[in-house]
Parts: sequence; C-alpha cells; structure tokens
Amino acid sequence: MQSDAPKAAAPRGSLLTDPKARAWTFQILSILVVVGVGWYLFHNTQQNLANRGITSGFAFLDNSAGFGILQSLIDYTERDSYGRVFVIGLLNTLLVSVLGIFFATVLGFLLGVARLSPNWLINKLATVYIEIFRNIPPLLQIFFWYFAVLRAMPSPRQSYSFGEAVFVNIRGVYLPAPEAAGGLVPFLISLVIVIAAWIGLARWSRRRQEDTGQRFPVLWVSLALLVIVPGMAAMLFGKPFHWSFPELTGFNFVGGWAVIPELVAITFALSIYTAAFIAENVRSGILAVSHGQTEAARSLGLRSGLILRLVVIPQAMRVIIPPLTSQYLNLVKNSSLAAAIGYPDLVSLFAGTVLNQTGQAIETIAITMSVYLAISLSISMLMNWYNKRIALVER
Amino acid sequence: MTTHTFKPSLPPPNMSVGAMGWIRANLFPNWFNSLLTLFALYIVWITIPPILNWAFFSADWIGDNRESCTSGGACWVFIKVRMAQFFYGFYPEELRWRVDLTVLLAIFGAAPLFIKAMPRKLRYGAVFLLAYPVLAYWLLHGGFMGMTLVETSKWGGLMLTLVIAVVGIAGAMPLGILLALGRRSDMPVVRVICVTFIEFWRGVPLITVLFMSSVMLPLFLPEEVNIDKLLRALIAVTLFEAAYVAEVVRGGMQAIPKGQYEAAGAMGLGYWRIMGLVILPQALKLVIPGIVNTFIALFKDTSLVIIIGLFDLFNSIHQATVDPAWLGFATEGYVFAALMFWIFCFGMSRYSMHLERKLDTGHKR
Amino acid sequence: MIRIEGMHKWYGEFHVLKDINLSVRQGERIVLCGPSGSGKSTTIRCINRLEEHQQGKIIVDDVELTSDLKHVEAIRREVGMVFQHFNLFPHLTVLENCTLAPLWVRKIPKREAEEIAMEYLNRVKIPEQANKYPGQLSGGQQQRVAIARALCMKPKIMLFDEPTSALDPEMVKEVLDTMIGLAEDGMTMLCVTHEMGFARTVADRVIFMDKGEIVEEAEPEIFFSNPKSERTKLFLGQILNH
Amino acid sequence: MIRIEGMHKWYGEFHVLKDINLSVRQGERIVLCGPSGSGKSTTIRCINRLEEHQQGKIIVDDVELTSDLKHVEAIRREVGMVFQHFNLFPHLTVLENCTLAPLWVRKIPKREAEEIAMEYLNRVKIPEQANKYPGQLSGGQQQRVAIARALCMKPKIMLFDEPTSALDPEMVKEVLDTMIGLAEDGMTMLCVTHEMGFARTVADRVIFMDKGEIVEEAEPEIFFSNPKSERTKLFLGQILNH
Amino acid sequence: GSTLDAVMKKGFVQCGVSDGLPGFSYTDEKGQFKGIDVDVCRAVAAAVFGDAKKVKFTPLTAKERFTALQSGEVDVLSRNTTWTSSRDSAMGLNFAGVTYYDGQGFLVSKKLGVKSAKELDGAAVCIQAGTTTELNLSDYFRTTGMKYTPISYDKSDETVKALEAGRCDVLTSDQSQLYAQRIKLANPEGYVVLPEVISKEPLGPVVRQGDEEWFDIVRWTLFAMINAEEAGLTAKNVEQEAKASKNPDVRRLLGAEGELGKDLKLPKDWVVQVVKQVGNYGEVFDRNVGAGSELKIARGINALWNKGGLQYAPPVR
Ligand SMILES: Nc1ncnc2c1ncn2[C@@H]1O[C@H](COP(=O)(O)OP(=O)(O)OP(=O)(O)O)[C@@H](O)[C@H]1O
Ligand SMILES: Nc1ncnc2c1ncn2[C@@H]1O[C@H](COP(=O)(O)OP(=O)(O)OP(=O)(O)O)[C@@H](O)[C@H]1O
Ligand SMILES: [Mg+2]
Ligand SMILES: [Mg+2]
Repeated sequence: MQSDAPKAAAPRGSLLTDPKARAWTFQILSILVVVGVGWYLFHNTQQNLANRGITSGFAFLDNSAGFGILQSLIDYTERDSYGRVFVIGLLNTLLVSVLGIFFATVLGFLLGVARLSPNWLINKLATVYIEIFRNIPPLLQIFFWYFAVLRAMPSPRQSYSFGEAVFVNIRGVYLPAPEAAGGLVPFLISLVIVIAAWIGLARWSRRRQEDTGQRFPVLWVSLALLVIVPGMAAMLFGKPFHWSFPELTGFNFVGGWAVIPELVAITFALSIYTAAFIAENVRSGILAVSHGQTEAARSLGLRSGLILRLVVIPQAMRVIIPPLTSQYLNLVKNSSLAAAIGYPDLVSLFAGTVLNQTGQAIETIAITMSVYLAISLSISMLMNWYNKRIALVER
Repeated sequence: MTTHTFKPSLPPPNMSVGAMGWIRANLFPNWFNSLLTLFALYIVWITIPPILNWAFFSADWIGDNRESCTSGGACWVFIKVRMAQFFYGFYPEELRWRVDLTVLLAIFGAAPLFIKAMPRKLRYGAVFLLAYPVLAYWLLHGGFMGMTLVETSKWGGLMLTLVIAVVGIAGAMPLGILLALGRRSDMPVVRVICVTFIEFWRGVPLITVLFMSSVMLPLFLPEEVNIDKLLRALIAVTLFEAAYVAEVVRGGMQAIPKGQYEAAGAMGLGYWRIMGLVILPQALKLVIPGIVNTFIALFKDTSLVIIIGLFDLFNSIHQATVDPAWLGFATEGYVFAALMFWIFCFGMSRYSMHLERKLDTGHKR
Repeated sequence: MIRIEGMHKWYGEFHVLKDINLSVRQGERIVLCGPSGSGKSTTIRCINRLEEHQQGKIIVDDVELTSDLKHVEAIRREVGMVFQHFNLFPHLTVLENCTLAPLWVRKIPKREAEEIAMEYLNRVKIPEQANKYPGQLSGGQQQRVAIARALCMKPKIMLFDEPTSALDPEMVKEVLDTMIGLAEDGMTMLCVTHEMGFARTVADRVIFMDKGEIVEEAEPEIFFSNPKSERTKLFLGQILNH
Repeated sequence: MIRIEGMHKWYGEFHVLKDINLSVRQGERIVLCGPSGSGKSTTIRCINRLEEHQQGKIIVDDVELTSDLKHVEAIRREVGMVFQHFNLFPHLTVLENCTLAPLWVRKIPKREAEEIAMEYLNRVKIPEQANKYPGQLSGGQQQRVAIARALCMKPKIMLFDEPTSALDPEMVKEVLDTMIGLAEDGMTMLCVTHEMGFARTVADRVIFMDKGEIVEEAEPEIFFSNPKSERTKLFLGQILNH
Repeated sequence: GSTLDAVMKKGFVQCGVSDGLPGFSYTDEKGQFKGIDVDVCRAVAAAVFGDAKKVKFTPLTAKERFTALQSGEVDVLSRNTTWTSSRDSAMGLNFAGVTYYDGQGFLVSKKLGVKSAKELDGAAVCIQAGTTTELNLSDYFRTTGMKYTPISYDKSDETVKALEAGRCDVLTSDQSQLYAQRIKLANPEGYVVLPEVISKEPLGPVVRQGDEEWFDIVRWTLFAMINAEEAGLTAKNVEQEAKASKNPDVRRLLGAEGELGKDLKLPKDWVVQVVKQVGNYGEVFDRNVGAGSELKIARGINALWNKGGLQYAPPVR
C-alpha cells in the first residue's frame, strides 16, 4: 500500500479542552501580554521624556565630543564626534577581549595540563592557583592588580630602561615604534613573497610527505627565509623604517608605542581570572579522553608529543570547546569592568562619559547593550558552527 | 597431579616505594620533570615567605589607629577597627542583633533539611521557605508589628552582599524554572519569548543591567511609581540570574528520559502535574551542583553593585580604603575582601563538588 | 471495550499504520506480535493517546478518543500501561510510585491509596519492597512494580508493550507469571510480546502485524498450528527456531 | 622472539608478577589464560612497556626493554597490540586509524600507507567501511578494524588482550575467525583469552597463570585433557562447564 | 504629576548627592551625610515638611547623576553640578541657583616644581569622567597649544588615589574640590593648588524641567538662605526674630507678613524652619567648607554681594 499524506484530521474538541486550541489561545495571550507590557513601558517612557523635555534620537552621535581619551586605536581629536568615540570604545573593548582571550587561553591550557601533571608540586601549585583565583570576584582582582601595578612601578624619571629603547614606568610600557622610511615598499613586498613562499613550502612538504613519507623542516627554513630575504631587501633598497624611540620630555615619554597600565592591569586580571576556569575545562576535557586511547597510540609506537597532537587534543577539544565558549563570553562581558579603573572601554567611554555629556541614557545604553549582545551571539554562533563541524560521527 | 605452591610475595625494591620512592616518582621521574620541580620550588620560595612575612610575622594586630601600624607588614588594625562596618554597613549599632538573629535563624532553620533522618522533610522545607523570607524581612527591614524601620539605604557590608545573593538566587529559581519549561515547551511563541529573554540576559554584562535598573528604570514607569533602590537592584539581579538558572535547569530536564513523561502521561497526569511531581523533582536534583555554581557566580557578582552605589562588602571596604585616616592600607582592605569572598565561594564550591560526587554514585546504582 | 475502526497514522511522510481495525471485548486477552518496526507499539500507544492517530476512530469504553483533553483524560484513567523499560519514577519509593496517580488523578485519600497499593504489591509478590527506591530493585521486580502501579488506578484495560524484552532471562518468568495471574482474574489485556509460550497459554486471540497492517488474526491454536498467511509462517519460523 | 627472564612487578606494595619466565619463538602461537586478576594483562602489557617491570629481563626481537626510549620505540614498532575495548580513535575514519601510525612512525608515503591499510581491511573483510567512523560500526567490526590497524605496522608479534570479551556473542565468531586466519598465516601471537575453543584449534602452547605466577605451560591437547596441577584443573572445570 | 505632590505623598525628599566629597557631600563614620550640597537638600525638606530630617540621599557618580534626575530617581540633584547651557536646555534640566561659585584648577605635587598651569605641557592629568571639567581641560590645552594625557575615573576618590600613586602629574577639578581632595592625600602639604582658574563653574541644585512649582521651591529655598544671611538671621535667633522683628523685609521673609509661603504652596513659617534647622547660607558655608571646617576655604567670590562677593538673592516682595 502506498502511503498518502494524512487527509482530514481526527475530530477536534472544544476550545477549552482541545490541547491545540488551548495552546494557541495561550500563545496569543502571551503575545498580547508581551506586546502590552512593551507598549506600556514605551508609552511611559515617551510620556516621561516629553514631560521632562529630554532630547531623544540618535542625532547626538554627530555632535563633537570635546573631551580627551586616554587610549585610542584610531586617530582622535577632541573635535571628533560621539560616533567616533563609540568606535574607539568598541575597539578598546575588543582589544582587551582579544588580548584577554589570548592570554587566558594560553595560561589556562598550561594550568590545565599542569593540573594533570604527575609532578606533585606542579600539580599542587596549579590547584592552589585555580582555587584562589576563581573564587575571588574579578572586580576585586582588577582593582588589586591595578593598584599593585601602579605601586610597583617607578615614576617616569626613574623608569626601568632596557637598552635605552624600552622603558617601563608607572605611565606604562614604552616601546620603540617603527615609522615608514624609503625602503618600506620593497620590504613589504619581500615580506609578502616570503609568506607566499612559506605557504607554498608547507603545501609542497605535505605533498612530499604523502608521497615519500619524508618530512621537510618547513618551520626552520621559513624562519630563516623570513630573516634573510627582508634583510636583503633592506640592505638593497635602504631601511624600511626608522625606529621612533620613546624619549623623556617634560613629564612623560613621547614617541614610540605606549602600553598604558590600565590595559595591562585589566588584561592581567581578566586573563588570570578566566584562566582558572579554562584550566578546569581543559582538565576535564583531557580526562574525558579515555586512557585506552593513549595506550593504543603508545602501543602503535607514537611518541608522546604526537599522541598529544594527533589523538588526545583533537578528542579533548570536542569536550573543551562548549565550556570554553562560555568562558570567552564571560571574559568579554567582564571586560566592561574596565570602567572601574579608567580604561576607556565601551562602557566607560560611551555608556559613561558620552551618556553623561549628552544625557541620552536610553540611546546610549541601548546601543551598548546591543553591541555586547551582538558580540555574544556572534561568538556563540562561531563556536557552535565549529563544534558541529568537529562533532564525532556516531551511529 | 601436583599441587602448585605459590611463591611468597616479596617486598618491592626499595626505590619504588616509601618516601624515596614517592619523591622519585612524583618529583624527579625524569630530567624534564626534575627541572619543573626545581622551577616550582623556586616559585614557592620567592612567593610564600614574603607573603607570610607580610601577612603574619611582621604584621600589626593591636591598636586602634594608624599610628599602631609601624612594623612595615600588614596593618590588620585597620580591618579590626572597621570590621563592624564591613559586616553590617550603616545598620544602626543597637539594632545589629536583628541581623545576627536573621542569620542564626537561617542556619538553624535550614539545618534540619540537611539531616537525613528528618521526618516530613518536604513539608518542613516548604513551610521554612515560605515563612523565612517574611520573618527575615520583618527582622531586617521592620516597619511593622513593632519592629522599628531600618531603611535599606542603611544596609551594607557582608549583610547586604548576602541579602543580594540569597534573594537573587531565591527569586531566580522559580523564574528560571518557568523559563526552562517555556524553552522546552512545544508552543513556538512561548519558546521564542523564553529563548529571547534568556539569550538577552546572558548576552549583556551585569553592570549595564545594574546601571539600567538603578537610573533608567524610573524612566520606563509612570511618574508616581517609586521603587526602592535596593529592590530595583534585586529585581535586576534576579532577572539576570534567572536566565542562567534556566539554562542549568534545562540541562537537567534534558537528562530525564522520555519514558518518564510517557509513563506519567499514561497514568492520566496533566502537564503541570507531570512537571511538578515527576520531571522537576528529578531534574532539580540532578542540577543542584550547577545551581550552587550559579550561586557562586552570583555571589561574586554582587561586588558589582559598587557601580550603582550600594555599599556591599566590597564597596564598604573600598570606601574605607579612601578614608584619609587610613590612607595607604588599600592592600589590606583588598586582601581582606578577597579572603571573605574566597571563604564563601570556596566553601560553596567544595559543597557543590561533594554533592556532585554524591549524586554521581546515586545515579550509578 | 476497545474499538478501532479504519485507523491510519503517519510520522511525517511515513505511513506507519494503515487501516487498522480491531475490537477487544471485555475480559478478552489479546497478544500482538510481528517483526520489529511493524507498528505494534505505535498501535497500542495510540490507544491511550501517547501518539495521535490522524484518521479513523478509536473508541475506548464507549468514549471516543479525540483531541479533547476531557476524553483523553477519561480514557487514560481507564487504561493502564506497562512499558518495556518499566519507566518507574526513580525519585519516589515503590509505594509512592503506586500511590501517585490515585492521589492526584483519582483524588483518593492517602490512607486508602496506600492500602490499595499494598494490596497490589502483595498481588505481584513484593510487598516487602514497598519502601525501597526503584534503583534498588532488580529488573524483574521493577517490572512487577510497574504492573502494580498501573493496577492501582483500577483500570478496565491493561496495555503491555514488550514487558519482558528488557529483562535478563531469569527474570522473565516472574513477570510472565504475574501477567498470567492477572489474565486469570479476568482483566482485559492487550499485549505486545514475543513470548509465544505466554500467547499460547493465555491469549484469546493473537494478532500478527507487519508493515503497519494487521496481517492475521486468529485464536492461538489456529495461529500457531495453521497460520493462513505466508508472512506469518515465515515470522513464526524465525521466532520459534531462535 | 620474546624472552622474559625472572620478571617481577609491583603495584605499590602489591606483588603482581612473580618471577615470570617465558620465551616465544618465531611463528609460535601462545594462549595465556587464568582467573581474573592473575596478572595476564599485566604480563603482556609489560612486553610493550605499557607497564614498567621492576626486576628481570624482557628481550623482544633481540632488543632488551629498558627505560631507554629508543629501545622502547624500537620494540613498539615490532609489536602490535589489540585491546579488549578496541580503543579505536573515534575522531578518525577507519582508514585514517589504520594509516596514522605508518605515516607518523614508519614515515611511509600516504598513498602507500593507504594501499597497505586497504589490503589489511580486505583481510579482515571490511574494506567497504574504510571511510566510516568507528562510532558507526558494530563491536565486531570495530575489533576487526583494531586488528587491521595493528597489522598495518607490519609487526613481527601480535599481542591480544581478551579481544572478544567485550563483544556480543554473535560477533565473537567473526573476530575469532580473523585471528585464526592470522595464525594460519604464521604470525607470532601472544593471546590472553578465555575462548578455549580458539586455544584448542590454534595454540602451540597454553600458559596458565594464577596469582602472578605461571602455574602451568603445556601443549593444548595435554593442557586440556591432562593438566598437571590441581589449580589448573579447578580453573578448567569452572570455565568449561560454564 | 507634580513633584511636590509626589514628595508630599511619599513623605520625604529624595536627593541626589555626591558619593564622597568632603565639604560638599560625604558620609561620616556613622553613615550620616554632611556638606553644603547635603544641607541644601535638608533645607528643601525643612521648607516642604518643616522637618530637615525628611530627606533621603542617593549617592551618585558624575556619570549617573543626570539620568537619575531625568528618570525621577531623585527629586533634586545637589551634587556640585556646573550650570551650563546644554544641561539647562537639551538635557531637560533646570538649575535652581548657585550655591557655590567655583572655577576649575589644578593640584600638583610640590616635587614636580611646577608653579603655573602654563608649564603643564605633556602632563598626564587625572579627571573625573563625565564632568564639565573634562571638557574645560580639553579646551584649555587646545587654546594654549599644549599636549596632555587624560586619565579619567568614575569616582573622584580614584583620581586622588591615582595622583597619590603617581599615575598622573596633575589632578584637575573645581578648586573647591581640590581643597577637599587634598586633605584626602596622605601628605596634603606635599601638594599645591596652582593659581590658574581655567573656567567658570557655578555650582547649584538642579531639578527637572517642566515643573515650575517644584523649581520655585528649590530656588527660593536657596534664596531664602541667602536673604537670611543678609538680614542677619541665624539658626539661633531666627525664631526670636520671627516673633519680634519689626523689619518688614524680615517679616515678609519669615512669613509674618505677605504670602510668600502660600504662593509657593509651602507652610507659612517655612523659612523659619529652614534657617532654624539648617542655618543661613553663611552658616552652612562656614560649617562645611569655610573657617569652621577642615577645608578652610575663604568666602572669596562666594561672599554676599554687599561684602564684595557674588551671592545675591532677589528680594521678597
Ligand atoms: N517518533 C517517531 N518518528 C518517526 N518514526 C517513528 C517514530 N516512532 C516509531 N517510528 C517508526 O515507526 C515504525 C513503527 O514503529 P513501532 O515502534 O510501532 O514498531 P514495533 O512494531 O513496536 O517495533 P519493535 O518490535 O522494534 O518495538 C518503525 O519503522 C519506526 O522506525
Ligand atoms: N594500575 C594498577 N594499580 C594497582 N593495581 C593494579 C593496576 N592494574 C592492575 N592491578 C592489579 O594487578 C592484578 C593483576 O591485574 P591484571 O589486569 O594483569 O589481571 P588479569 O589477569 O588481566 O585479569 P582480567 O582477567 O580481569 O583482565 C590485579 O589484582 C589488579 O587488581
Ligand atoms: Mg515496539
Ligand atoms: Mg586483563
């Protein structure tokens, strides 16, 4: 008998007792409630704004800001608009997040592995670290590190100097910054060439391994190329940059790159805090790979480095990724605590100073929240996608 | 036919057991680990003695003003002098017994719930859960039935931290459970509403939420409505936390096999009875550790109310460190704050691990 | 007691049950068998609305099964069901498992519900386990608790979905014995099982399903000794030689 | 091929292996049996250094097993091992499981490694599963993949640690057949198993262990029909009557 | 609705103050709020309820303050807030008057050896975020063509801590605050306030726009305090004078004659209560920031108009 699609539905009950009808009634009611509450709040807000003569709308984004900003990744002067201030805040938040995620991941993996070390002392040290740092509020840690960093550093005049090029003092870490010079173009071209060569080499060596089983020391050769070729370009076509060295003029160092202590403290605190959680995730991820897997790999003659790379980590990653994702999200959200120590992140600059200069609380907070929401959603989407891609195939 | 005589067990060669064996196996099994051990020893050596020295050996404990702190180590006098404020905030001195009593009531009231053999535990628990909040409100806030009123603006310190954390989680539980049910509902509209709600709160930082609740909420409400500042913070924390609780509870519900729903349905139980009598009791038991972890996170997050000017434990301490009379003892303040938070969080995380182990074995049998 | 007329069911595009017609009289004991995936479980799950049928009529105890919740509830009260994997509630004691539905659905006082429960636990021969948790019992004991739990609602009809197939062989007998006892007491039963011995002893009728259809329906003597259809023969050959 | 002389092993204070002496010639097929906890697994795991022995000598293919990594690696290359729980790598396809070690340890070109792998997958009769993941295979198929994986390294000796005891009964045969095939091709094998049928058909020698000692060592006919020791008899009685 | 009605209904004035600025608003160790800004609030409460205690304080950061006022979180914002055009117009606020004429200045460590703000090129400057100070600073350095690094914190306490730690060379704020903040330093003598005043900072209480009634009450409370000082009424003698004074100005002010109270919908004796419970402007100034306080700021331009200052209240008539 060929199956045909269902025709008439079975008889229905009355509106109150039929589950479908009831479900729809309920759903329509809940839509009404949500819309009603939304409208009520909107109405009140409208009324309140009108009553109190508060400006609304997003026109303020074009107004000029008029205040200085401690750190901005793009050019900024006081004449620039609030819109640009928003971008600067967002970039600063992203900077802290990216740095924090990077260091927290590295530190977290190291600690997670240390936590599993057969070496008793290392194991215990890692445990102590994890238990201390994950049980103290991050805000407290941020304050602590900020003032600890400030207290430990000398004034600009007594800076620690490394080869008269790098200076460390309470105002930050000052590094020489490259500035373009005549040989820059050939230099950049040579760099591109080396990188292209690197990729080609890697491809070729993979093919060679597949064909002959021999491995080629790609990394070392490429590193050598990386030094030699641009070096020759520099010699032939002249210096690509001259270095702008930081110099003490007046109160502070001028020139070079400066890494401000606020950034250091917040990155430090967030990395240390989040690493404690990541370490636990890593540990349970590695423990989730059964001992039999390592034994099987060992009995095949694989060395421990290869076992880790080819067998343990790929499997552990599947367990680690989902909790790691939420740690990343937490770190991004916690980066908003930067406001407490004056690091000009999104919350501090935009939901703080701009809000206060313009008085447009609803708009600025709405924008700020949407930005965090968007970051959170995109990180989770990315991670979900990755997670799906690497999921184990089962029956 | 022979009878095989077994050889006696010999003691192991001495390098593999005993103190030496242990040291060899755990500290110096190979050159790489030996290096690590030395490195770790070095770290211990450069960190522990100075810390101990600062915190104990050359610390000042006695006195009641900054002149007592001369030795160069930690000045615990500062903490000692301010201790009452760190615990009670500006709660009137002569009424502090009310706070103590509230805490004691919580401890002794909840204790029977942890006794295995307690009869009628469920009923007792329900009565306690209903009665205690009223009692606690009467004691802490007062203003009726003969208790003098203590404004919430006078609440502070550890007491406020605990109030926020406990009320937050207690409020978040029922809401979180409803959200979890909604997210697993087969009504698409309800599901969408719940998912949106949950994802929204999980996606934004708590400080923006607190900020909104503290200064913007009145903009959304009619002019005559006036809600206490602490209450608004509590509402914000509750909504925020409910989203996290919802996800934890959902995890637990997913672990309940479909057969349980079917068996309950086949017996003629309706949706709410299936959930209330069969599914949630099992799901909640499974997620107790997760809930405790959420509570720990919440407990740490209470420190953020500094942003909206509530004087919780951390803010009280922070405020004390800028008191001109005690300038320069910020480190002591932060260390003390850290210690207080640590004790609570560590204790709870141990408890959650203990539960996890207990539930784990219970599961296997 | 049960009348099914022209019932069809689809899972999405897949036609699982095709034109099922079946009627069960009061006190009748019917065994459903057939190869895996033939729709046996689906059929009996439709009877108490764990699955929804899309065409045809199901009438249980003079009540037609529609999507009206009132009817569904009325029918579920009269129909007890026992599952392959017991589905006892692990957080409740055996006694609580048995009294849950009487208390909340039938609204019987607790004392009385417990007396009834003990009576049925006696009947399935495990009164001494009343205060244990399901996790502490063997599979056979658990299934007997599940039967007692269903009986506590004093159903007019009992449905069994392969009640013994998740059990270790040594426990199968204790459950079958319980079921035989029940049959002897005159309970109306509809039973999905591959225990042909049970079918032979107890059943008034055996129904053979395949590919979502009822292929054959006969008294056990005739069914086993002289099946009409080729497919039934094939199936019986496989199952009895196993 | 393998020579073990006076090997002792302790787990902490516990003396697991006591004075084990054993030698296996090229092409010999040896079955190890004994009650649970008698040290069979430990013995064969010492042979490829999954466990460390503390006293005595183990010499495999003329290389003495010391803590020198070079020696350990050399030996592991020549010794294949099959585990009770297969231990396939779930994140790699069957083919990748089989080519992993040849590629990274033997440094064979990929093409060639794949050819070898397909050859052995043919041998264990599952070439068609090459691109599936282990999770998609049945237990018996997984164990055969595990055997193929070990064979791909072209080992001189194969160790089996109860290769069939985690399998459903209907799958035991397919794995045993594969092992018998291997034995017929002349592979040197050391096999911990309780499949006495297999021991009888294939083994050149059967070794019985108890409490960490070798109690008896004999050809299968003699071992089964006329064991010397009281202990062996008891064990055989138990295992054969089961 | 009307703020006055709402205030009467709830029984207290909700007042937004600073979260810690000696002299203006700060909490003592008992948690009591004190300072000029606080006294203005108490005066409003005394005017409305005849009881200066019927006021609740909400400590606000600079960032939060306007939102809190706009949203109705507080009824009056008395938090050393500068009166500017944009705040008065676009933000929907109304400034009720000036409690303190201030100007922005700089606080530096003596060790730096700086004598004038003109020497501050390249300095790192600590400021409180979200203040006019932040904008003035930027203007000042722009006009003088100097460079600076702004380091802004949410709370004024943190700016002090950062200056102390050496994170910045200079702290900038309203001069009055500089004096207040200086005593928060471990070593106040090591720091000086530079002579330059780079801006006008009239500070005063603020209310929401659109409620003239409430605006008038706050404004006239302040004026009443100034007029009281001018008329020589003090907390001690005001009750006496209310009964005995023959001066028609005083009689009108204290409600013995005329309709001042009724017009403002306040009790007849409201000014008496304000002065009795809080004091006249001079007393409040003196007690909190002037000679009677730790800050010891001179009256300067905050003296009455007839004593060479700017404080000038319209007559009661
Ligand atoms: N929820 C479902 N969604 C889609 N298809 C389903 C679902 N449940 C069952 N099926 C399919 O319907 C068919 C009938 O299933 P049913 O469980 O009734 O078979 P059965 O006769 O009870 O088999 P068994 O002896 O294995 O229990 C099977 O092909 C099955 O794959
Ligand atoms: N890692 C270990 N630490 C301590 N004791 C161990 C360890 N591994 C095994 N043992 C003990 O050593 C003894 C021998 O174990 P082994 O696994 O070799 O026995 P077996 O003969 O293979 O038994 P089975 O048939 O159960 O596999 C057992 O008593 C076991 O408990
Ligand atoms: Mg079925
Ligand atoms: Mg074993």
